[in-house]
Amino acid sequence: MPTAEAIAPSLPLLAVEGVTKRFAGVTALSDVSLEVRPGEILGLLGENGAGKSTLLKILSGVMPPSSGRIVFDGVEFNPHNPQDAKRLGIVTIYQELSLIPTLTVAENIFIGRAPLGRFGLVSWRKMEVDSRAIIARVGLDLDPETPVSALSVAEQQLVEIARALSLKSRLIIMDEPTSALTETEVQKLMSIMGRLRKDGVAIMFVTHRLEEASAICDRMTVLRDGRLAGHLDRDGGPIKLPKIIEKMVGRAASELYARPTLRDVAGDVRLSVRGLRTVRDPQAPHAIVLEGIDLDLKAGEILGVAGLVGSGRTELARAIFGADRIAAGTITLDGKTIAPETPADAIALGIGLVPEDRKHQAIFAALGILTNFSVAALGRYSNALGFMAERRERQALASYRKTLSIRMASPEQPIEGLSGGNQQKVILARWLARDPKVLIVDEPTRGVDVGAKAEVHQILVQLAGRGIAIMMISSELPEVLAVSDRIVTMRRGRITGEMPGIEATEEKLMELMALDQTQEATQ
Amino acid sequence: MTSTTEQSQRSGINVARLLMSFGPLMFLALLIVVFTVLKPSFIDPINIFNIMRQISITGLIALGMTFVILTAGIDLSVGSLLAFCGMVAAVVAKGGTANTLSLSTSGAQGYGWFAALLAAVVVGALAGGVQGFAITRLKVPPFVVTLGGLTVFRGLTLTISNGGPISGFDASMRWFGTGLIGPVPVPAIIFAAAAILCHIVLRYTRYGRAVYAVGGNAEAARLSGLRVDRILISVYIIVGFFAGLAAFVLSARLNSSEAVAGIGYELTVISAVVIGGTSLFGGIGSVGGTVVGAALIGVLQNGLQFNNVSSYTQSIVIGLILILAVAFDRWLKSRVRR
Amino acid sequence: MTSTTEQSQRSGINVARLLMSFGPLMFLALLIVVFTVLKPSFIDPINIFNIMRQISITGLIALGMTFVILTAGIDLSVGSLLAFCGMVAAVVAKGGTANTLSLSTSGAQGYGWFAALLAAVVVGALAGGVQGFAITRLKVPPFVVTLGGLTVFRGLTLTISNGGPISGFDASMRWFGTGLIGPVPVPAIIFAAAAILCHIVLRYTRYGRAVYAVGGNAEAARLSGLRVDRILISVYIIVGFFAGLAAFVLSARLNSSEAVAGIGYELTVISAVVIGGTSLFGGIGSVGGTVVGAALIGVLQNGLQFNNVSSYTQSIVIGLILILAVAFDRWLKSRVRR
Amino acid sequence: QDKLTILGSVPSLGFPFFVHMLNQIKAEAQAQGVNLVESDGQNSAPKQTADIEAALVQKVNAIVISPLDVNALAPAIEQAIQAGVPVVTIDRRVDGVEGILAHVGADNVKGGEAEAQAMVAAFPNGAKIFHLQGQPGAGPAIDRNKGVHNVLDPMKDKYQIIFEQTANFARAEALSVTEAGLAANGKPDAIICANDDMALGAVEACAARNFTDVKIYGFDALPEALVAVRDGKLAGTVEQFPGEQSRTAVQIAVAYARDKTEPKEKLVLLTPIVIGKDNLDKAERLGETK
Ligand SMILES: Nc1ncnc2c1ncn2[C@@H]1O[C@H](COP(=O)(O)OP(=O)(O)OP(=O)(O)O)[C@@H](O)[C@H]1O
Ligand SMILES: Nc1ncnc2c1ncn2[C@@H]1O[C@H](COP(=O)(O)OP(=O)(O)OP(=O)(O)O)[C@@H](O)[C@H]1O
Ligand SMILES: [Mg+2]
Ligand SMILES: [Mg+2]
Repeated sequence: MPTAEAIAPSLPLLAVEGVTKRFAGVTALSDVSLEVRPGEILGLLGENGAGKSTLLKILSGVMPPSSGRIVFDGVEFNPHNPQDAKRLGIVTIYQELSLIPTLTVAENIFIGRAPLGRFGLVSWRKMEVDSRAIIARVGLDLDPETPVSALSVAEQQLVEIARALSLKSRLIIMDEPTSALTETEVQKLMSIMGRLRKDGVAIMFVTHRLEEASAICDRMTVLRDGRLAGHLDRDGGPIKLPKIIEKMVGRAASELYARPTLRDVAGDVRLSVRGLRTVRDPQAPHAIVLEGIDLDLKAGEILGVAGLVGSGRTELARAIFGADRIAAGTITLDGKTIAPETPADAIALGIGLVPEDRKHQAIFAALGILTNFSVAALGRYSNALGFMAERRERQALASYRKTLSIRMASPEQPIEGLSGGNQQKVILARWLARDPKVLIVDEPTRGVDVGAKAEVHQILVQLAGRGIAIMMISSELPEVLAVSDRIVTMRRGRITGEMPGIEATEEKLMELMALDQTQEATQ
Repeated sequence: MTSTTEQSQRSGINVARLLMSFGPLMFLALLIVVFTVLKPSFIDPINIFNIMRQISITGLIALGMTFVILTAGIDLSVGSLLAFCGMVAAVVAKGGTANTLSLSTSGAQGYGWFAALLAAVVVGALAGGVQGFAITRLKVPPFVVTLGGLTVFRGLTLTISNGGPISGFDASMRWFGTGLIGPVPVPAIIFAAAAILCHIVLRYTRYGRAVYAVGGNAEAARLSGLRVDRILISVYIIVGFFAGLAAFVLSARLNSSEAVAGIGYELTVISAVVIGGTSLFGGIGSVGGTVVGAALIGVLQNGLQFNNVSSYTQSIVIGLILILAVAFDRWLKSRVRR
Repeated sequence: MTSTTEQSQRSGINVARLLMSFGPLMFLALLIVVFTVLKPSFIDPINIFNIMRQISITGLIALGMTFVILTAGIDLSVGSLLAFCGMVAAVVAKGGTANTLSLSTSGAQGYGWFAALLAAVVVGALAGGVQGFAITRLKVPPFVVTLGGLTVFRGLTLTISNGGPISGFDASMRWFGTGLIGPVPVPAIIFAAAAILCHIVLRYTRYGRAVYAVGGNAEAARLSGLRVDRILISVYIIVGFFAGLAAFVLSARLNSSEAVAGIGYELTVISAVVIGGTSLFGGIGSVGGTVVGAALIGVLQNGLQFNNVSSYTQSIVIGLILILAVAFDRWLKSRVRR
Repeated sequence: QDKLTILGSVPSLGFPFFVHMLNQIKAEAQAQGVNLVESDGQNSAPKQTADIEAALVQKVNAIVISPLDVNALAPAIEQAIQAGVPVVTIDRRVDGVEGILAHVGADNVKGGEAEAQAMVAAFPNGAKIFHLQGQPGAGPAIDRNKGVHNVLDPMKDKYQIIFEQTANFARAEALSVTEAGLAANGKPDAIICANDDMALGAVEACAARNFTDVKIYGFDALPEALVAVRDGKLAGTVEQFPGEQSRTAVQIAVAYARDKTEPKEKLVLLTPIVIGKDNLDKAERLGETK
């Protein structure tokens, strides 16, 4: 592999020239040009549906462009499949995770290139040892023999990052690699990216967390509605957020993460959890076991739940929602003890959950947006005989489409054709349509762009204003700080702290999230 | 995006959809034209009604199978269950197994056609329910459960009838197989009515939506509050019900319930569903497609027989055309999407 | 996490794994014990070798089917392809179809066993390749392509042989079906060798791991740079190859190739694979499981026949036990994971 | 163009027996100068029914059919008769249908009886017997089984059926089943099989164990079985004269369709015989053996 010095820094490693991509009826990219040089990190930014992933997929050989030219290392480059790109040293981390769930972590890392031992046969031992080292680089400590299906989204994302980093590469394409990660992992990734940059590797980096982008990117290319909105350069200091946002949305941005104003949330306790404990679930052997969870959630309140990856926040949500079995403890809703055994029970009682793993747990990929929207509220949109009241259903979808500004072609369009952020909005609409008493949102803005993120936050605040009790799990501390009236922190299946949102700071929360880690260290 | 592009998009997609759903239908039309050119009497109403009657048995089961396959399940037991339900219907109609060979159509020794019909569909639905229960509670994959069912029901049928057929039903029962309403055979009417009913259920009811959702993503369906297990059990009850109904019609048509009835039907039925565009991985498909799929198979068989194509060649041609029909459909879809 | 908990967890998981993979095996052992108690001569070496010889035919195909099902595919054509390859082998061995009826084992009119074997496996692999091509290029689902194959190959077989058998091979060919090496039947040895080979390929080669990857998630496999289409085509070639090999052994064993050979084998073969723990949704399974699955079916059939159980009851018992075996396996797995 | 057209329908062309039958129908039709529409019931009553219906639409002048099932084909045949098309049945009769022009056949029950009697003659002092039955539920399987039991059941103490299993008319299954039977029960004196394919499978199983003196009986007198009889591998096979049945049936049907010639007999019954080494020349298809 040529070193950074071997190539004149002015020569671009990759040049995209006037690339256009059309899907049935949709022009996802139109006449986009950009360049990436060796040893630089190029941020690719834009709202949901701007065409970022589409561009990256074209570069990694997943799909051909409708027109335009790509030059890699001075040679015209027409990848027909991902292998063509891989051969040239273009490595991609896809937005929709592309691990193989039935295989182990080790095998996923070594897919297609398992280490060989005697007689040219696969050496499982070597694979395990090597993969343990590889995942350790991104701070992941788990048994490489674990099947990927047992990992949380965040862990999967880390495995995918680790795999990409272990491949020989000249250009690494990262499509929202941090969307499910917490600060700690993000920091680790940033430092690795810094090292790669020094080694002359070029990186294309997509994120909706603009602070991240601002902190690490050397340059940025911004897309808007599939067109090039402009390039931004680092002039000595990092690129400022308002500048990015202006390019992305085409107008000046207001302050995004407003601190919560002190709202009057003196509602009654709506949901109360006492002594909640879960046991190891055979279906999810890796899951964190909850222990002694006490929690109150008031009507009209937004409770933020912060924690590191694997702290058990998702388990808590699932346990309350009846998706996982509870070993001990009581849950009361509006003063009455409830024991939801299935999500259906919980939903009937007025609890909703937006799960963290959109692809596997929330969307019906091949089904239309309309069906995806109304599935949790079929009773609401049907008559006594069980017939769907489609007109009402469509009207409702149309109104959410407007309030959430969902970008879609038609209610019949399969949801898989939407960008990730727009999918997330449809899922939110699904629960809004049920008008729940308690709404639990697990990473509600994962993969959602800044503008929409602010909209989602606003929606959450509005819902709370209507008396709905909201529990928001998020790995993005700024987000937690921005919308929570009250914040609890979790660590290894226990609640480690609680404070009003007004008083919280990132530092204080981080301390509580890592609490017993420091204790352990001192022991 | 401006509203005009949005509009054009929508209409674009609608035309696409329309054409797509016409994939197998276009192929069916083509076949009919070809056979008619080869031999004009092919489209005699008599022959068309023959074909309708012929496809009604497997067609009825295919309707139920559509529900099952929409949930990403499968039912291999339908052929055996058909035989079993048919035998039960015969026993009820004749009032016992003793008179297996008497063809005396006079003898009203049994409990009449209504009881026979009821017995067939209830037994079918129950058998389906038991299989659905094993699938959801014992967590045994549908393929295994219904493969087990395939041999169990056949064994039960043979045990009931001691291997022989039970024949000779009264005229009121036979009407369901051989009767006409106007010029239209009764089995064809039953099939059409059932198809319309199934279409309405799948397309316009809550339950239908739930079936699609469970097939599209069972975990997401569960987390959206659907009672996935109940829905799964229900689809096996539905296919069992239709196997029972088909058994009744078949027995009425042949004036006999045979222990060897329905052997290999599972494959014919599943092909009708799959050729009709329903995905074996669940969530995608329609009743209309299944009807077209069943008609395609029926027309193909009848048309080849009609042209006196040798039986061996028939096999070869049918196999190739089934593959071609689906390939054509895929090709059309990929064109339209582009 | 402290290192002790981690260690205990890991060993816990290993014990779990071990026990899990023993689910069907434990059931098999149980069956053998029961049958031996019922009639001790069941475990006479003669009978054990009988069983081994009996399962070798469907077992060989099941090995190939394991590859196919691991990719989330299916091959329904294997029974017909077996008949087709067997007929081809017979034509080559006898030098034509003319002498379909002579049983004279002297006649070395043909091209000898090696040419026959070669013809069978090459034709099988080619046929599989063509089907794989239709699946990947025409984008027709495996179920439809191989269902088409099922009727096409049967039609071709009947056409070649005009419905009749071709019989009477020379001793060197017959050895592959009836010979012994020491006390062990040759078909059993062929099966065992093929199973070991397949196990090594699937577990210890990059190709094998790629098969699992494609089945686990084809799209992810493609994104990871695997040539998904080639791998898919290859598994159909493999199952075709094994259908050819099984056809050769079967013809050698029966001293005859019949046009009606292998009817319904697809279901037996697929059950062996599925009972052995391979998921029809791909990505999960093993050759060891398939061998146990095939043995389970073989022992069950032989044991019931051994006890002269009536064929009606046999059907019922076999169906129930297949379901129970898998239910037991699932139950064990859910317990062990806890 | 006023050449007559007849339908020739057999239960399943998967079995050599019926292939022969259809071939004979074809040959006779050619000899008579009539067109033949061929039909393969594919072992399915609805399929054979559908074929008859299609033929009626095409206005065939007569139907020669070996019905898959004595009951289930009755409605279709009734329909043909009502449409004024003469029907001649071969081999198997249909029950309860009035107006069939003629039936030419050999009774499967009688055949089963003949088979068992041949065995009894070979073992006057009694025997231990394996019995391989046909596909459960299939008409010929039921009838042949009945015939065998008609003869043997009254002599239960002398002639014991110690092992009775179905092998579905298939050679490979017969081989496996016989192997299991031999392992479980040791060597029998005789094996009675419901068709030749199964008999030939049983031959292989016995040969593998060197039980060459077991007397094995088949059914259908297929050429391959005749060779085995000649070579002493099979003790006998039941001949039902399917060729003669078929040709006679075609002659009757064509004569009636041409000029309404009523058949001399409405019921032509050929007596099944057991072909052994000594009467091989009686076998219809001896000429096909080499
Ligand atoms: N396979 C497809 N078929 C049809 N339309 C598609 C397809 N893939 C993407 N699109 C459309 O192309 C546009 C761009 O999508 P893309 O996924 O590139 O957006 P993105 O910038 O990555 O958004 P996000 O930030 O939400 O991930 C969207 O309007 C989307 O609906
Ligand atoms: N549905 C699931 N199936 C299997 N394992 C799961 C599932 N959900 C969570 N886990 C496991 O539970 C562990 C804890 O993850 P969990 O999602 O509860 O943490 P969290 O605090 O929500 O953090 P994050 O969501 O950021 O991972 C993970 O190691 C993961 O392996
Ligand atoms: Mg994207
Ligand atoms: Mg989580």
